[in-house]
Amino acid sequence: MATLNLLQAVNDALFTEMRRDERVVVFGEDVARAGGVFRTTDGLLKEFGEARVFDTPLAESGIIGIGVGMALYGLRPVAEIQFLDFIYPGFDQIVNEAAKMRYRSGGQFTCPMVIRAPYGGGIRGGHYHSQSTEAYFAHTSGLKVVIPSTPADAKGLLAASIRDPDPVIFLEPKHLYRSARGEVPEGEHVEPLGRARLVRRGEHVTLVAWGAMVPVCERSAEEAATEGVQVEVLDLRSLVPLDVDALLASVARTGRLVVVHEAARTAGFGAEVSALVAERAIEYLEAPIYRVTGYDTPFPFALENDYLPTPARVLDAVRQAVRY
Amino acid sequence: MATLNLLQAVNDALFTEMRRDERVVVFGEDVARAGGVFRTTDGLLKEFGEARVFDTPLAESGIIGIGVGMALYGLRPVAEIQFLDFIYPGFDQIVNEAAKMRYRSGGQFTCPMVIRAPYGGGIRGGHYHSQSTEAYFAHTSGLKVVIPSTPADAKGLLAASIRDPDPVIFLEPKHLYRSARGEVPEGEHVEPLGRARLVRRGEHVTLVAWGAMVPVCERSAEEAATEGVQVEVLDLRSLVPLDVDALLASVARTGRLVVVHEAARTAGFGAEVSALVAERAIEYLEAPIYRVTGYDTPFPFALENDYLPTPARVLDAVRQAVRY
Amino acid sequence: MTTEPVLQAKTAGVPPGEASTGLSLAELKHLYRTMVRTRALDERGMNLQRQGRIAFYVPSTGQEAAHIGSAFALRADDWVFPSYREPGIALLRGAPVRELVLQLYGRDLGRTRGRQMPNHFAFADLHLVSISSPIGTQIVQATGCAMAMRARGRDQVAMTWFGDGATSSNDFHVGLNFAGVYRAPVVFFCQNNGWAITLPVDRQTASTTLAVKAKAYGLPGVRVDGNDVRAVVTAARDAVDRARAGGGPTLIEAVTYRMGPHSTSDDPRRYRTEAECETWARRDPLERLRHDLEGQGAWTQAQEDEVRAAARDEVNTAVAEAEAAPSPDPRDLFEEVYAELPWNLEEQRRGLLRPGGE
Amino acid sequence: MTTEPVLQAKTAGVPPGEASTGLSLAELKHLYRTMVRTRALDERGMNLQRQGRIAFYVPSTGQEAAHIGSAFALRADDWVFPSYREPGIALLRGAPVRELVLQLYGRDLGRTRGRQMPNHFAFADLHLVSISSPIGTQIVQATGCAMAMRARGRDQVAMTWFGDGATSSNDFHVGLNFAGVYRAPVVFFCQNNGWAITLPVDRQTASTTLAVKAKAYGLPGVRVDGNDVRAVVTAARDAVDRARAGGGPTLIEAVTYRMGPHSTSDDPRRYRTEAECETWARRDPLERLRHDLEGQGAWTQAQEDEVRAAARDEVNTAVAEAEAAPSPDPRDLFEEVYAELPWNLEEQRRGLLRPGGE
Ligand SMILES: Cc1ncc(C[n+]2csc(CCOP(=O)(O)OP(=O)(O)O)c2C)c(N)n1
Ligand SMILES: Cc1ncc(C[n+]2csc(CCOP(=O)(O)OP(=O)(O)O)c2C)c(N)n1
Ligand SMILES: [Mg+2]
Ligand SMILES: [Mg+2]
Repeated sequence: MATLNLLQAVNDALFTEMRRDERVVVFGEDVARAGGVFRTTDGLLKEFGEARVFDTPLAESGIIGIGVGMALYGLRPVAEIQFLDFIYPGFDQIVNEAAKMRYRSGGQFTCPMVIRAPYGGGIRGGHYHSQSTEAYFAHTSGLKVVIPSTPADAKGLLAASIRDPDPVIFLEPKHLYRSARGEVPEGEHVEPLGRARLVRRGEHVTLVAWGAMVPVCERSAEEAATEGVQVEVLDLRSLVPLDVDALLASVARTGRLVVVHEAARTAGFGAEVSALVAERAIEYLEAPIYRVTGYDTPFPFALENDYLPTPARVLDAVRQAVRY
Repeated sequence: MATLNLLQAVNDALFTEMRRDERVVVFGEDVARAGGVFRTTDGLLKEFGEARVFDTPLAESGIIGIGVGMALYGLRPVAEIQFLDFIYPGFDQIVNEAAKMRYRSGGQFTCPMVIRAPYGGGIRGGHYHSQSTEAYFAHTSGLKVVIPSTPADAKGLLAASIRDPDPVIFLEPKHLYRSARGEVPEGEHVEPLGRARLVRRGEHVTLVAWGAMVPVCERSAEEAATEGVQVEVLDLRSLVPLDVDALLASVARTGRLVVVHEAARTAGFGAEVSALVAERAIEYLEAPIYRVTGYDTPFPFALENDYLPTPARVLDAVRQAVRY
Repeated sequence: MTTEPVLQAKTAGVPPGEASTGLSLAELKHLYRTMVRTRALDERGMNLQRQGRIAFYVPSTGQEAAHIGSAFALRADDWVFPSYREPGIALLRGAPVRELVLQLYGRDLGRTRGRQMPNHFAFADLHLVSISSPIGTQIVQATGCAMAMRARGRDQVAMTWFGDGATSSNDFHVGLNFAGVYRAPVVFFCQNNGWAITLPVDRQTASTTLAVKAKAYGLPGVRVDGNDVRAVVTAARDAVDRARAGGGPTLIEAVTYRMGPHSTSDDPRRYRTEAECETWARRDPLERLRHDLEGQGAWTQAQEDEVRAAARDEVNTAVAEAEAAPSPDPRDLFEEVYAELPWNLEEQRRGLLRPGGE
Repeated sequence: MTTEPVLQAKTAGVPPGEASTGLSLAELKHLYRTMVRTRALDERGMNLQRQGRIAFYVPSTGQEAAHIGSAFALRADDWVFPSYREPGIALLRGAPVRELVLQLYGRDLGRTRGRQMPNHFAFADLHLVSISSPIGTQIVQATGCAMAMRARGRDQVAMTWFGDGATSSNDFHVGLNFAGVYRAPVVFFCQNNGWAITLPVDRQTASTTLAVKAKAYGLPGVRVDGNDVRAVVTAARDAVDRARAGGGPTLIEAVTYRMGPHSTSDDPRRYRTEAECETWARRDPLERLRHDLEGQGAWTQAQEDEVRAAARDEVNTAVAEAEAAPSPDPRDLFEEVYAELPWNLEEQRRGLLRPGGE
C-alpha cells in the first residue's frame, strides 16, 4: 500500500494497465509530452513511447472517433478529454457509434474503450471547467458510467474500466485530484464495476452520492451524528451498471433517502435514484425523497460556492427527512 | 377551424409566424427546395424566398451554430434537424452556446431560436430514425423542451416557441405526423409554454405522457374504463418549463402515478417526473410510481413494436398500481 | 464547385479501356460480374420495398464502378468502412447475397440480427465494419483503425467510403486532419454522386472540387471518373500502395451519379431534371465496362445472359430464404447491449416476456 | 506545416514600415497606444492571478499587432466574435479598462455579472459577442451573424478570431464551409501563435500553412506577418472591404507568437525552448511599431513614457475600483437563465436564501 492522492492513483492505474496489456494506448490533448493539464498521464510517454502515448490535434470528435476505430481493431484505447465540458463535439461518436456498436452489428464488432475526463466544480472554473453532465451518459444505453471518489477506487475502477469489454465513461472528480488522499494497493488492483461502496453505516437516513459529493456527505454525516442522527452514506461508484441492491437495502434499513449531486437538478441522475426507490421500495419510505443538487442554472463562476451542495445544505435535507 | 394532421399544423404554424414576423427564418437539410423530408416546410420557399428559407450543407453543427449567430443578431431562426438522431454533431452549440448565452453574458446577448426535429419511433427507422433523447435537453439549464401531441398544440406551441425569448428544442412525434388529426384554429394561435393538458379526467390513476405516448395512454385509459378503472391522462406538452402544479394536483386526486415514455428508462425524463412526486406528494401516494418506457437498449429495428410501450403494457402498470 | 463543374466527369489521366491499367481480362470480368450482381440486388431491393416486403432500401445504381473498383484495390485483410450506399463492397469481398438479403429483411439469421435498417451491413470476417446512418462517422473511425494498424506494426490499410454531402461533416474534417498528422494508412474514397438527397454538390460547398479539400490536410487529392472502373482501380491502387508503404493517406474524389432515388423514401423528380438523368444514363458504368470488354472481343451476348441470369437467380434464392427465415425473438432485444446482461435489462426482459407487459 | 515552416513569418507582400498601407501617423499612434494599453492589462492580469486576487488569466502578449490590427479594419457597427486571447479588441472598440477588470474579478458590476471566468468578456454595445471557452464555436456563429446581416440587407461585416488549434475544430470546418456557400460577409482571422497549449502547430495539422485551408471552402486564404501591424491592417482591410462589397469571406492566417504562457495555469518551459522564445522576443510587435514610429521621427521617449504611464494608471485605477466592488449577490445565481424566472429556479432561490439551505 502506498498513500496517494486521486491524481496519482489514476496515473498509477494507467502505468499498471499499460504494462499489463500492450493493447492499451493513451491519447488526448496535451497528454503525452506535457503529461496532461492535471498531470494524470505524466511519465507515460517516456515509458511507453509515441506509438502508445500521443498528443492529438484539438478535436474531441477526432479523439473519440479514432478511439472507436482503434477499439474496433482490437486495441484498448484510453482517450482523455481535457475537461468534461469539452466532450460535446465528440458526443455523436459516443452516443451514436461507441454505445451502439456491439448491438447494431449483432455482436460482431465491439468498442472496448475508456473515455476519461476530469469533471465537476470546485476549481473556480466557471461554465466550461466545472460541468457534471453524467446524466447524459447514464441515459445512453450501451455505455457504462464510472465515477470514483477515493484514490483506491480511482485505481481499481479505472483498471476495471480498461479491462471492460464495453465503452466506459470514466469521470474523475477534479476537485478531489489532490485533496483526496488514501491508501492504494500497489500493482494490479481491480475494483469490479457495478458495486456501490457503503462509506458509513447509519440507521436513520441514507445519503446517496458519487464523486466529489461523497466527502461532502461524509462531513454532513459527522455533523448529523453530533445531533444524534445516524446517517448512512452510499457511494454509487458506477451509475451504469447501478448497484440497485445496495441502494434498496440501505433504504429498507433507514426508510429515508437524500440524493446528492453537483449537476443541475432537473433530469439529473438523482432523479433516477429517486425513481428507482419510488418504484421498488416505497413501502419503506418514512419521508419524501429529497434531492440536494446543483441548481437548474449553468455552472456559475463567482457564485460557485453557493451553487455547489455543501455539508450544511445536505444536513438541512437530512434534518427535514428525519423530522418529517 | 380546419381539420389538419400534425404535419400540416406544423406547416401552418411556420407560415403564420413567418407572415407575422419577418425576422423568422427557416433552414436545414432539404427544407427549402424540397420542403423537408416530411414536407413540414413545404411551400415556404415559394412564399418567402431564399433569404428566409434555405437549404444547408450537411452539418448539424453548422445548422445550429449559424442559428445561434443569427439569433444573436436579432433574427428568429427556426432550424430543422432532419431527425433528432442526427442532432449530436451540433450538441456542443446547443449545450455550451445557445443554452448559456443569456446567462454568461449577463443578459446582454440572447438566443431566441427554435430547433425543430422529428423524433420517436413507429416508422421502422431503426437506431437512427427513432430516438427520443429529450432527457438530454431537459437536463440542460437554459433550454426549453416542447413536445406537442395534437395538431392544435403543434401549431400553438410552435408559435409560442418561435416567439419565446429563449432557445427551444421543439420535438415533433413523427409517428403522429399523419395519424394525429384534429381541429386547428386558423390564423394566429399561441399555446403558452409550461402548461400541461388534462387529456382525460379519472379518479384512480394518473398517466403522465408526452408526444406519441399520449394516444397510447388514451387507449389504455379507454381499456381501463371497461374494467371500471378511471384513468386520468396528463399530456405534459413542455418538459421545461414543467407544469408541476398540474402534475401534483392530479396525483393528489388519484394517489397513483404511472409515467410513460418511449425513451430508454434509465435517467429518462420519467425519472424526473417520478422524483418530483416522490419529493412533493409522497403523502398522497397509495402505490409505487411505475414507469412504462422504452428499454435500456438502443432503439431496435425488427423488434420496434416490442420496444415501444403499448396500451397493453401501460394497462398492465395501471392494474398493478390499482391492485397495490 | 464554381470553376470546375463537378458534373463534368474527368479521369485521373487514365484513358478508359487502356490495358496499361494492369487489369487482366479475368479481373475485368470479375469486376463486371460483381457490378451486375450488385445491380441485380439493388433492383430487387427497390422492388421488395415497393411491395412492402422490406422497410426501406438505398440503391447504389450508377455508382458500381466507383465503389467496387476502389474496393478491388484492397487485400482481404485490409479493413473497409463503407456508408450505406456500397453493397458491392460486401459482394466483392465475398459476402453471400443471402446474408445481405437476410439483413434487408431484418431476420435473426442476418449478421446484424434484425437490429439495423436495411443496407446497414456488418461483416466482421470480411473486416467490413458495421455501417451506421449518421453521415461521416466512419471516416474518423477508419483513421483510428489505420493508426492502430500502424501502432501494431501491420501492413494493412483501411479504406472508407462516403458521399459528397459527407465532406461537410465534422468527421470528414477531423478524420482527414488526424490522418495527415499521423500519416495513417487510410484511403478516403468520396463518391461524389452530385447530390446529397435534394442538395446539389455546388450548394454543398464552394470549393472548386472535392479533391482539393485534401490540401487542407497536407494530403494528395485525386479526382477520377467514377464511372470508369479502370480509372477507379488505378487511382485506388495508387493510394492503397502508398498507404501500405508508409506514404500516408489520400483523398480520392470519384465523380459519379446516383441514377436512382436517394432511397425508397425519395422522389428525385422533385429536385432534378430529366435531362440530367438522361445524360448520366448514357454514362452507365456497367454499359461502359461491357462495351470495353466487347471491344476487346472478350464478351459475348451468351456470357452476358448467363451473368445476368445467375445474378437474378442468386437474389431470388436469397429472397425465398429470407422470406422463410424467422424474425428475431423478442428476448433478443436485450442481448448485446453489453457483453453481459445487467440486472435492469434482465428485469426488462422478464417484464416483456410476461403476458401483459411490465 | 511540412514544406513551409510556419514559425518563419511572412508578410502578405507588404513591406513593413511602408506608408503605402494608408495608415496615417495618428492612426499608427492610436494603434500603438492600444497595444501598450493591452500589454499593461495583460501584465497586471498575470500578476493579479499570481497574487491570488483573481482566479485565472490568459495573456495576449506578443499577439497585440495581430488582434488589434485586424479589429482596426472594422467599423463600429460591425460585429466581432473573439476568443479569450484578444482583450485588445475590446479596448480598441472603446471598452473602458474598468469594465474589463471588473470582469476579471467576477464582480457584479462587470458586464458578465461574475458569471464567467476572467477574459470571457461580452459587450453588447460594442457588438462584441460573449466569449466562451469551447474552442471554435464562435467561428460558425460569426458566419450565421454575417448571413443574418445579408438577409437583412445591411452592409455590416462580422469578424472572428481563433487560434491555430481551433483550425482542427468541427466549427472551423462548418463555419468556413457555410460562409463559402452563402458568401457571407465574414472575415476569419486565425492567430497562428505556434502553439495550442503544448502542441506545436506542425502536430496540429499536416497542411503546409493554415491559410491554404481556405481552398477547401473556395475562399481566398491570406498569410500575413502577424507581428507587423501595418501588414495586418492591410490584409484585414482588404478582406473586410471585399466582404462588405458582397465579395464573400476570407481566411487570414496571422503568423505570430504567444510570448507568455497559455494561461496562468501553464508553464511553457515544459514544452518549448528558450531559444524559440528569444527569437520571438526580438520580433515583439510593440517594439516593431515603436521603431517604425521612431524611424519616422514621430515618437519620442517622452511620448513613450506618457503612454506607458497612462496605461499603467488606468489599470491601477480599475483594479482599485474592482477590489472595492461588490461580488454578485447569491440571488443573482438564478437570474438570466431564462428571460423569466421559472418556478423551479424561483423555488431554488428561496431554498438558497433560507438559512440552512434546501
Ligand atoms: C449526421 C446526419 N445528418 C443528416 C442525415 C440525413 N441524411 C441521410 S443521407 C443524407 C445525404 C447524404 O449525402 P451524401 O453524403 O452525398 O451521400 P449519398 O446519399 O449521396 O450517397 C442525409 C442528409 C444523416 N444520415 N446523418
Ligand atoms: C473544445 C475544446 N477542447 C479543449 C479545450 C481546452 N483548451 C483550451 S485552449 C486550448 C488550446 C487552444 O489553442 P489555439 O486554438 O491555438 O489558441 P491559443 O490558446 O494558442 O490562442 C485547449 C486545448 C477547449 N477550450 N475547448
Ligand atoms: Mg451524394
Ligand atoms: Mg495557438
